[in-house]
Amino acid sequence: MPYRHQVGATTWTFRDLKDLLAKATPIRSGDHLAGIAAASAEQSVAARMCLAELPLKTFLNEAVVPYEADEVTRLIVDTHDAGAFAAIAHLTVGDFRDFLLSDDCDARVLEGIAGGVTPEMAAAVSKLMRNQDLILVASRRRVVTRFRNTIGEPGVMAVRLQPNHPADDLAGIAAATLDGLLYGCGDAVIGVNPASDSIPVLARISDLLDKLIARYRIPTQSCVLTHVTTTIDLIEQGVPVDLVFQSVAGTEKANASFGVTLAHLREGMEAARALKRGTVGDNVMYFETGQGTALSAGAHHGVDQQTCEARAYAVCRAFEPLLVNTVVGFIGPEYLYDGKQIIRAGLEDHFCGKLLGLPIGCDVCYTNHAEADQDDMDTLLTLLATAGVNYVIGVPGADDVMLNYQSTSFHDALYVRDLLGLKPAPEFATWLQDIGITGGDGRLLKPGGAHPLLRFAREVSA
Amino acid sequence: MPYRHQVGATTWTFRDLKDLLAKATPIRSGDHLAGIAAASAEQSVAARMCLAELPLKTFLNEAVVPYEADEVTRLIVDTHDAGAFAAIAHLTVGDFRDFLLSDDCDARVLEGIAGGVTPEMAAAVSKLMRNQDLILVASRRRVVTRFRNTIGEPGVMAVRLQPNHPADDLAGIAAATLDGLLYGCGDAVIGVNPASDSIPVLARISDLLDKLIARYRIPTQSCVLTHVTTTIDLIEQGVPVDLVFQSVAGTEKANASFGVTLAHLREGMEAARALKRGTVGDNVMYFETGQGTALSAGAHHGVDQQTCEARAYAVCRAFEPLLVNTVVGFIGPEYLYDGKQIIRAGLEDHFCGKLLGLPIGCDVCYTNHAEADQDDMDTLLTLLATAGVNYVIGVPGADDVMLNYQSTSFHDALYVRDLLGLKPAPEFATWLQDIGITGGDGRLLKPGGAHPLLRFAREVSA
Amino acid sequence: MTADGDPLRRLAAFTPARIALGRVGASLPTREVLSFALAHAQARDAVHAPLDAAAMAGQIQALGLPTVQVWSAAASRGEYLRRPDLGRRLSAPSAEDLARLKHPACDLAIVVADGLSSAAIHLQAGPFLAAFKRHVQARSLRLAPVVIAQMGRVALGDEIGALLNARAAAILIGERPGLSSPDSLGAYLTVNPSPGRTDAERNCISNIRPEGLSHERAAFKLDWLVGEALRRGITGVGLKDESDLVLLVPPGPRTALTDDS
Amino acid sequence: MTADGDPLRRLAAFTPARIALGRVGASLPTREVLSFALAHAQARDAVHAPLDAAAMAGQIQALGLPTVQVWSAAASRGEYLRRPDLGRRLSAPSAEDLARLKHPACDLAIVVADGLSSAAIHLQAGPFLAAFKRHVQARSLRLAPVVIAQMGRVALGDEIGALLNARAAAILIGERPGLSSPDSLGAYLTVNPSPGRTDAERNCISNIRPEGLSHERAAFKLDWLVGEALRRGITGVGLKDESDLVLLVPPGPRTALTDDS
Ligand code: B12
Ligand code: B12
Repeated sequence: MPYRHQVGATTWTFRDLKDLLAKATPIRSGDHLAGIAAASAEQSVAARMCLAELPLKTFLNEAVVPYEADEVTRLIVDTHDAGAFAAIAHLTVGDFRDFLLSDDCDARVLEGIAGGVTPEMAAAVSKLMRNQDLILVASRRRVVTRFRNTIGEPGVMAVRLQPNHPADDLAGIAAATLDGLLYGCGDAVIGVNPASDSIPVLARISDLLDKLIARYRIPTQSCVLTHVTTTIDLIEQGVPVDLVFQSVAGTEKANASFGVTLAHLREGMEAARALKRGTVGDNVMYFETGQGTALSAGAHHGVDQQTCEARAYAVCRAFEPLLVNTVVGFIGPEYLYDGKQIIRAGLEDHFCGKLLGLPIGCDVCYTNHAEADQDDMDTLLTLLATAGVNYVIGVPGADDVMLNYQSTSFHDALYVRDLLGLKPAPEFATWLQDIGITGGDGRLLKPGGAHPLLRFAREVSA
Repeated sequence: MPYRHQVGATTWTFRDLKDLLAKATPIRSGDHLAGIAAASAEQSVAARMCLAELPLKTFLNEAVVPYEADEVTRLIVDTHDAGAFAAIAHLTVGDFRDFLLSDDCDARVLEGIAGGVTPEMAAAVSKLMRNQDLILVASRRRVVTRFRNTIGEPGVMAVRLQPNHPADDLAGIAAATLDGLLYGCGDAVIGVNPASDSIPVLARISDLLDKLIARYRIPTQSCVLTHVTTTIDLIEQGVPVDLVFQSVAGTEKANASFGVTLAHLREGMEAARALKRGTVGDNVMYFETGQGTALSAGAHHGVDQQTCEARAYAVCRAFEPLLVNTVVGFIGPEYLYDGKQIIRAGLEDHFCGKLLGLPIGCDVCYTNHAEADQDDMDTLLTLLATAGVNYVIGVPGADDVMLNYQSTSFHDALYVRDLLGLKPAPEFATWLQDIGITGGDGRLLKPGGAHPLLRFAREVSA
Repeated sequence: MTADGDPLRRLAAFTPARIALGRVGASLPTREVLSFALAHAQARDAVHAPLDAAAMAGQIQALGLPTVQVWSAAASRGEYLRRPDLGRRLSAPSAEDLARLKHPACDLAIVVADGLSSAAIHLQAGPFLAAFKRHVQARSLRLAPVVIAQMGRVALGDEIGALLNARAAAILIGERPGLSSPDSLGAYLTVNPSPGRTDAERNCISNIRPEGLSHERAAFKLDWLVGEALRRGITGVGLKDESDLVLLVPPGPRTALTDDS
Repeated sequence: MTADGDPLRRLAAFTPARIALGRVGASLPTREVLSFALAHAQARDAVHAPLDAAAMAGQIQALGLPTVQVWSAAASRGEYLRRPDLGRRLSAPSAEDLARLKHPACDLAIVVADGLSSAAIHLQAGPFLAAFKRHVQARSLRLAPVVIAQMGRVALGDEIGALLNARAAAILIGERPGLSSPDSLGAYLTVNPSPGRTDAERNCISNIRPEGLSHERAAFKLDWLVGEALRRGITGVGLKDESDLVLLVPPGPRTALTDDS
């Protein structure tokens, strides 16, 4: 059904809901690449005005990707919580923005509506919001998850320790892990992207992390970020697996290009839960997403990349993840051109994730072919921290020597925790003090050369 | 004296200190316009490496604008506090950055060294810093000033209320002022830029603000932002003047193009102090600065615009101002091209101002010919607030209908106070509660239509 | 609170500023966010709109004033925006054109330049000059032909005034377009114009447009300034605008403010 | 704490990652900030460096492998970066060139494509192919001529493999340049290549370079995967890399980790 909006003397027409959404989106190189972006600033404003007047109910009647053709749409529609939706069912998208920003819309209200918000509604309202709106609303919503510690409480910002090595060398991985732990990082997860896809190699990495965590009783979890089907194989072979990782996207076809279905994900979740390795909770899934993945797989169905991204969150939330990570500048400038687009996308993703009820963190990052630099990362990191992001990434020196991109470093995490008084996950914070990494005030001690982790370091390098 | 630095096989040469500073600066359209910018990213890094090894003492021996030719240089050199400098005299510029970021460098240390830091040292070290460094160091430094209230204490972010009108219409100015007060803005100053330069018009505006402040006993100050010489005329004619305003720049020649000298500024300061209108302090000066002004006046002497800007701060600090405002995106894209450059420049200016001991605020703003939008403003506003900026601007709806540019709005100020728990100046906060604008929690009440300010509104519009 | 409930709603008539917008929590209502975005999209287009020099020449000639066309040294609108230095100098052919006129000594050179808003020139320059012409006649000023300049900055008037042998130069220029004021005209007056004059040596009349300073009042002010400038030989910070003192009806508020009480 | 005092300094030898950098307060020391900035400036240049196709052809022919040159549909490096879709298709002339070869059915088409790092191709493709050639001979694989592709993406191998009538296609491609790893090679293997294959239908061998996976090991892995792919007729998520199981010396740590104790 076409949508129309008049601005001055011009009447703008939008072919259907997905066209309207695409035209209303802030500038994004990926939408230009897909040929669906607004042709002028004025057209984009007209689309936003038109969108603002659209009843939220519309999204329940018009799917951007057909129900019959797409299991993600089916998931969204079939699990929609009409009871939760009741509180907002009378609103237009524009009213919904006003509702979200109003003083009455506190943490409890946001939690209450989450199940009634579809990804497309979240994407739509985000398109009407300025950066400050995305930050303010998100800051009021906390999503708490647990495995061996508690992530997401107010005042907490966790860090994924990402100790990748280009040859999956165990000593190298251990060295980077210790470096990160000594900076107070690693409470979200110690998660290795293996360069290799080889089962024996993956098993060894899992073993290494398991030993480290067990030996020092670190209240955290490990993950080897390989394909979900490979992780299932690992579990079957008795390898110690804490979390099951998978990259997901917002359409069935895009997930197919990743070699995954919802059934695979459920199988992975069940396999990991059966191990009962969590101590304080059983959120066992770790997902990564990012604007542009569906388009990059030619599987976006003409839907703009930000809406596709929000749909990926519907996939995530069905599996009660411990962590969801938008790897916002990871793929490259084809999808997010420069620092400005990366910053905006990071804030949108975080907002949409929170609105939908996800424990969302962000890989604040860029590649060397994008128009961005560390200043942009500092900016996005700081903004996300004020918005209450669940966790960020810690890579040694912000330079991932295997994935070839720049993320945030252990130092960056320290900086933003210092600036805003944010703390690690409580169990991990206690451990850091007990083992002598931080002092009574929670700040890093100068390492003396005597504490147990250094012993591990000495053994590994022996 | 030329400076050299070797990177790999290449030896880079920099003609003199100002050339080195210009090449070390992050990309800025103004420096390109001036023909002094680095030609490649690698040259810029080489310059930064070279600068990092330069002893701070160098800046005491080599002036970027000759002492004989420039009263700003003379001011800098003649008022340099060797005692305060002693603590950092042994450092290079690179060490100075490390020193500033170290855990020991707290508020007291920063206050202690301020008089020993020259603007060129501040500019130099800022060029080695990432956005996060600029934020973190600035956040530790508070500069407190007073006239009828106390601005700059920790946890406080004040707002200049800017109720400009294109015809200097008194009712229009009053209406915008009331609007701002009802949003809790106006503690930094109620400051009108008059469209006109006409003495009678300026006198009427001063009278209006004086009456409003006196009648409601508002613990704040007013200012009519006209030329200092005109303000002196107004004072002589008995017009009630709280603060003396002037735009200043970093070289004598640039100031001359503004029609001002240090002597004028002293005269203005003394005239205002003689009125003894302050109740809790006698900081009577209000300065505005901004990267690009010296270049725009053809008076930059080949010095990069950020260093020129820091030199303007030396002018400011000599007159114990209540407020210093870097109007960071105000002039246009010739000097700061896009949101990224504006954000970076805003953080640099705030950092340099604080390092030099100024009560610095920021007009977070852009013009319609620049590549920027409200999202960039939200970003810079939020970052500056985490960095502890003394105050920001509040213009109705962020749209200045006289100066023709977009700044921050009353709503923006509310947003960032809400997000980060920042409060108005304490005396003003008390007044807001007493008069029924805010409630016991410091948050805005829904106005009932009964409180006294509305009476004023009714009279003005009668 | 919505805008409609805003107690200041009635006051909004007194100013074009965006007051009484209402709020949702701490934030602007959606309606205002969108109308702001639209204004921004439109203002950005305004910056790039070219001057219709032929139409302007027609308008001005219709007032009985001869015109000359010149270009600054900027080659394109893009270059003009990035290189203000070029907008302050005449292109070589234009400088020659003016020199070739060998214009005899005169009192005032008027320059009409696009600046940052061609719309301001299209809408305000004609009516303003119509009003100003009456003062020219009253004062018997000797005028140079009106110079229509494309891609000009304020200081371009200095070179033009000098080439036309004028005792003073007044440049009417498009002020940068605001969100709600895309068509505001500025007038800058410089005595003894010549390249190298600084802004401290000029006077400025700003915000000339119906919502700001009316064409009549602006013309009155410029006339007063021109009179003083030619009499005392100065413009700039040394010359304070006291024109309002000579007006019979004082300017200022349409409404009186009651005294403290 | 400076880097020199960092207790992890000695461990830094075990990884090219930037560990043991030390800190000043919460922050990176100046030295590290600057060396990072330099690496970034250099990496940005690397992205834009063009492939030296002639030199590559020479290197590969010297191994006794014939070569063909093709271009993707991207017209320039700038367009290539913005339009990945064009990098996945052959330009019309190149597609014709390959079709005109009417290449008889063969086992494997090898493609060497610049991708995001020409440096990776310049440095790794030659030694890798030298190592891989021994496996080709051992397995008596029938090869198509090696295709050298400019401005190619991974999926370009699908079209090339189909046009060359190959049962599988292996594309060696420059991975995006990292700050400390500007020259890393990736190899992607797809059985029954034809336009429209998804990434789920390929296998990947990544980080081929001396600091990552050695040329020898990588060649060994590719050979194993090619063998399985041709035997079982699948690549992608259905085919798990178990090549390390057949190695006599197990891969992995240069150092043993002691058990809990
Ligand atoms: C960018 C990237 C991605 C992007 C690709 C999107 C895009 N448009 O570029 C995203 C984030 C979507 C992605 C997803 C995955 N990736 Co990936 N990815 C990379 C990365 C960082 C760079 C690749 C590159 O530079 N390619 C060169 C350019 C020129 O190629 P391109 O044509 O522009 O891009 C194509 C390839 O990148 C390809 N691709 C990307 N990842 C993978 C993974 C596999 C197994 C395959 C077959 C293809 C593939 O997809 C792109 C589109 O066709 C590499 C690490 C590295 N150092 O190379 C890892 C890497 C290749 N990916 C890896 C993995 C495991 C995955 C996932 C399987 C993770 C998961 N569990 O879901 C998924 C799914 C991949 C799939 N089947 O589609 C591993 C592969 C390990 C191995 N030896 O098999 C690597 C080495 C990193 C790692 N260790 O995690 N990835
Ligand atoms: C931009 C601007 C500035 C910039 C100019 C730098 C630049 N490169 O553009 C800065 C910040 C430096 C500035 C400074 C001042 N400005 Co101013 N400025 C403006 C503004 C917002 C826009 C001007 C514009 O669009 N020009 C058009 C373009 C095409 O011209 P341009 O050649 O690119 O730029 C030149 C002019 O802008 C000129 N200029 C700018 N301001 C002033 C002020 C005076 C009195 C003069 C003679 C010239 C002048 O300087 C620029 C370089 O030559 C106007 C408001 C408006 N709505 O116009 C106020 C305005 C013109 N400025 C004003 C004032 C008072 C000043 C100051 C005197 C303030 C002070 N107390 O120091 C100073 C000093 C000016 C001087 N003598 O040099 C007043 C003038 C009031 C009046 N009727 O006389 C205005 C109307 C705003 C206001 N009410 O505060 N200004």
